[in-house]
Amino acid sequence: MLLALMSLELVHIFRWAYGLLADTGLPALWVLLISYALLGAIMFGVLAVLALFLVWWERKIAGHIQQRFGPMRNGWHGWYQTIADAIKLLQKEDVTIDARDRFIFFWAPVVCFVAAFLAYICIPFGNGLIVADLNIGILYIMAVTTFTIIALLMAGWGSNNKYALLGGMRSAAQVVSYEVPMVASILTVIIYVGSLSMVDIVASQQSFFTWFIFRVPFGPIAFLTYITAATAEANRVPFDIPEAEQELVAGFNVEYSGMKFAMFFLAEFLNMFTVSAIAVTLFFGGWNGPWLPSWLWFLGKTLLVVLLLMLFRWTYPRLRVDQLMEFAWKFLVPVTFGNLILAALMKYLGWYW
Amino acid sequence: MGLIKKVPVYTESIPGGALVATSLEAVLNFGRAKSLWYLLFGTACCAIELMCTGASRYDFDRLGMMFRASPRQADLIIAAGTITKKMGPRLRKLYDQMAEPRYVIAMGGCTIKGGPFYYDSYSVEKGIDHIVPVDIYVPGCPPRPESLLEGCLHLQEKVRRQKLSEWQEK
Amino acid sequence: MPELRTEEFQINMGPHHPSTHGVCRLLLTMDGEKVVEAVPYVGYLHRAIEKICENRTYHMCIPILDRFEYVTSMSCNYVFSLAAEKLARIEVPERAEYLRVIMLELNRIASHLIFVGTTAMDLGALTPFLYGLRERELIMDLFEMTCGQRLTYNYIRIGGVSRDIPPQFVPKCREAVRIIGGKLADYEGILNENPIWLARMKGIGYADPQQAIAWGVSGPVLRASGVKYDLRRDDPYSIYDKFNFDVAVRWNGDNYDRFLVRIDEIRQSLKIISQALDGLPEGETRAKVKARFKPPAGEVYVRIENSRGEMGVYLVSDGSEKPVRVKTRGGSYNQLQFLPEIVRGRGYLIADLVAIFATFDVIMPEVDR
Amino acid sequence: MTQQELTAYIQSSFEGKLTLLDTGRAEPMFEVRPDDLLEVARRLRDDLQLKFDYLCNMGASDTRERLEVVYSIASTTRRLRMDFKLVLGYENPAVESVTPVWPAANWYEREMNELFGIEVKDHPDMRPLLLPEDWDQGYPMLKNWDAPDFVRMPEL
Repeated sequence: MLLALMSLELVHIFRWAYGLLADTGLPALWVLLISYALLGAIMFGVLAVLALFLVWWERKIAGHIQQRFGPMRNGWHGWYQTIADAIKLLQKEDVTIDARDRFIFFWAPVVCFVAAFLAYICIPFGNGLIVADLNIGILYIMAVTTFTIIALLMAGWGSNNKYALLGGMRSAAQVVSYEVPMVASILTVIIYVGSLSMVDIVASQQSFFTWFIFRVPFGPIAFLTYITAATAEANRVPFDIPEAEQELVAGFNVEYSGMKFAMFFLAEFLNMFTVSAIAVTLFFGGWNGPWLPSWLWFLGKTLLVVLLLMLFRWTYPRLRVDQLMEFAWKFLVPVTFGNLILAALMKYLGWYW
Repeated sequence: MGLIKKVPVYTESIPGGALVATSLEAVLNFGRAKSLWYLLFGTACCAIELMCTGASRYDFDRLGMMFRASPRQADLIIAAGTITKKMGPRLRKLYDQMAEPRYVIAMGGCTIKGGPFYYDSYSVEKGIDHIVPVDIYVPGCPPRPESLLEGCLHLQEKVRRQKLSEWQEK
Repeated sequence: MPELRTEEFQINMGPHHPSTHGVCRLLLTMDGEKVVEAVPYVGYLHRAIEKICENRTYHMCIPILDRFEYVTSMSCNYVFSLAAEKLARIEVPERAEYLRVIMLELNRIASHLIFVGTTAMDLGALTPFLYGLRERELIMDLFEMTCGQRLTYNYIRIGGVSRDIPPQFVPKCREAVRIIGGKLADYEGILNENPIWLARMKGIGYADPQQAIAWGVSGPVLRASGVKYDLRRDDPYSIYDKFNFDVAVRWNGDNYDRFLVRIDEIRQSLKIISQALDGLPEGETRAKVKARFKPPAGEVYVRIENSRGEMGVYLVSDGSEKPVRVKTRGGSYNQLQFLPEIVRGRGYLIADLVAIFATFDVIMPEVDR
Repeated sequence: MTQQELTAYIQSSFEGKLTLLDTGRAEPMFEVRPDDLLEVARRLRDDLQLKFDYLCNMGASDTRERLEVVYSIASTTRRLRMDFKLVLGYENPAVESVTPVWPAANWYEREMNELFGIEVKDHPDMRPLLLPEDWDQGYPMLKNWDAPDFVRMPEL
């Protein structure tokens, strides 16, 4: 069913649902709402399965890097391990400490989860497989992914725990200071594409050599700075100081258990997928690819970038807070802006292909 | 969540509800059994064996057991190593902070009955079952990683046989 | 703009914390992220080993002292047996001395491998932890082959060793030495040149040599601050003078050097083991010691070089079969005492404190006994 | 500088203060009177010949007739090692703190005070170290004190 669905273009589903409901005499607003709700449900299903797959895949990759097997006993190579985790987390008692900040404590995981989902509205999974092709696509994604800072701060403050507070403060400082190089490295791509819409970005990288990563010299530099800033956005090692297990016990999610913790857990993996999806759309030509269906190309490339992020996690130690800030402001920002100027200059002088 | 506890009461009342309850029970027990996240808690020599069991040769992750640093997210506490009188109340506080379906494995002789050496020591708790309710006792000083793994498998068996109704008091 | 009122707050790196190996509670007064003062509270693993030993015969004390320092428990057995032998003037046969040296050095390597693993884990790199324990399993097999236990061996007894090594021990030991020697390059590859590792370790936690000696710090922590003081050389015991090995010394006393000193020590221990394996003589492995061992009255303080510094036992006997007093001294005791001196007033962040605590390699049974 | 030379040198330079005990063993064991402990300790550390700057071990021991406090010291530069002890009675034993000379003695003295009840005068911060905070059952390491569930091992 999933494969058949994927080959259909999401826009067709929307028009089919709209046409079906239009003649039933419901007011126009309701029809719109229901059809969009249908699209949202499909997207939620796809992403939930994807998040479960990513959690399982990370534990298997970690296992094999560390010369052990990772989950094995639950199904062939433990494929339904994450489903078991999810069922268990469903049953956990919802431990709520009474000294908490009631409203903030409750809504923090929701904000984090919603922020992770909002970014998927204008990510082109395939040819036409895009929920809404906003003409300010990449700008919208950047705006939405910064919601996670608010969620982490709320979690840090709400759980009335010193470790969580430290974790929250650190994450706010980190994500804000890595937002600047990330946006700057994205700008270098936008100069050449001329439009913010994701579909146009993908359209401008039709053939293999027009992929943005091959536009030496600013392409690769932009990709490297983007990936570094992206690992910091997704709170992955070596930038995972908000939930540094060794220092802050469990960082901001120290007081969360059960489904609330599951939301943070899945949001982290979805952030990782979003960040690599953007990397693929910008630098590796989105869903362009010769023989295979478009969405398969996109999924393959994104999983490769996700693999790269996972390799970071299991090989690098963690940076200290001030070194992390120093690295961002003293190294990454100058490099990205220099690269931006270089790209603009080359565009002006016409030395690009 | 609290909701789960009320489910058996309603399902039994509707006709054929017992079948639903037992199948639901099987699914819930399966979920709990297959993903026991253990707390990073080790006091003495057994903690080194716990580390070796978590390492690459005998691997906890195969059973789906991942270590968690905060007691909130852990649902299994492996009391590895001697619990002294000074550490007793701390162990109790840790146990209270864990979320409800929680289990305890008493690993090593010291946590079972004060161990082979400290029976006449003035500062060692003779066994932790009067501090926290213990599910599985793994004897040995320190127990080999294989026996700890066997203890975990027994715990998974015990979790799978739990009844939802009995589960409410736990 | 009125000066912002900042307040120091106290945080409990309590008895249960992922990066305190075992149960040590550090009460940190923090100014934001900076640690102003770290006060250790210990005693969570105080099992009264010394009081128990007064109610046991000499042979029964050895397994109790195994648990005194469970990461290198061979050296605990050895130090007690050495003290008892000195009191009763027992001559240990040659082969037993060689076997003891081999076991002690293997145990030192196992302890340093755990150190490499836990230090890397405390700084966020989880993989070297698994690699370190993978190598350690090789040594565990060797110990299991000879004394049947993986962690607390009860192998070195008064007068020699409990039983001879099985025939396949020597080839397997040579192979383990070869593999571990090769794998050290792996750790250095992952960790030594890693810029993040260098940034986190270099220049942090400087231990001034004079102050370290005054506070009784010994072992790799002292040698990393440039004091060439190794009991195997300076207060020679057993047959260490037969082997040529050099003392691993580094000069600028920071976290990075404490890490490198231990890697060098692993290399030196490998050298000693291969020399000991070559020169292993034949002969019986234990002197004649009566089961009701009654040493003559007297007292002795004996000390050896353990992986965490100087380990000593002060033994008093009054001619009966139970010791009157067994005062044990471990390396971590003084290092934990010395930790607040390093951290006070240097504005280290909590991440640095975790790194310093890891490179001090403090384990709690030595402190709490 | 071998053990014999060390013993001879100490006897000559500390004639009144450090008396040699004949334990008939390799390591020399000296005895010092409680009141000139600090002065002897300072001289041991600062004497150019000896330079005992490293306190290996310090602990009390209850030998049923008397209470002893034993100091084992070593010199990192001169490769020397020496022990000396201090004899105290059972009623309110007190000893000066040697932390000014060897700061390493800090925790040893706290532990000794807690387990043996030997009062240590002008110690920097005398707090209980090992026993639980609410411990009020006397000093456990003394020979006459027995744990509630104490099982005496039968004589062989």
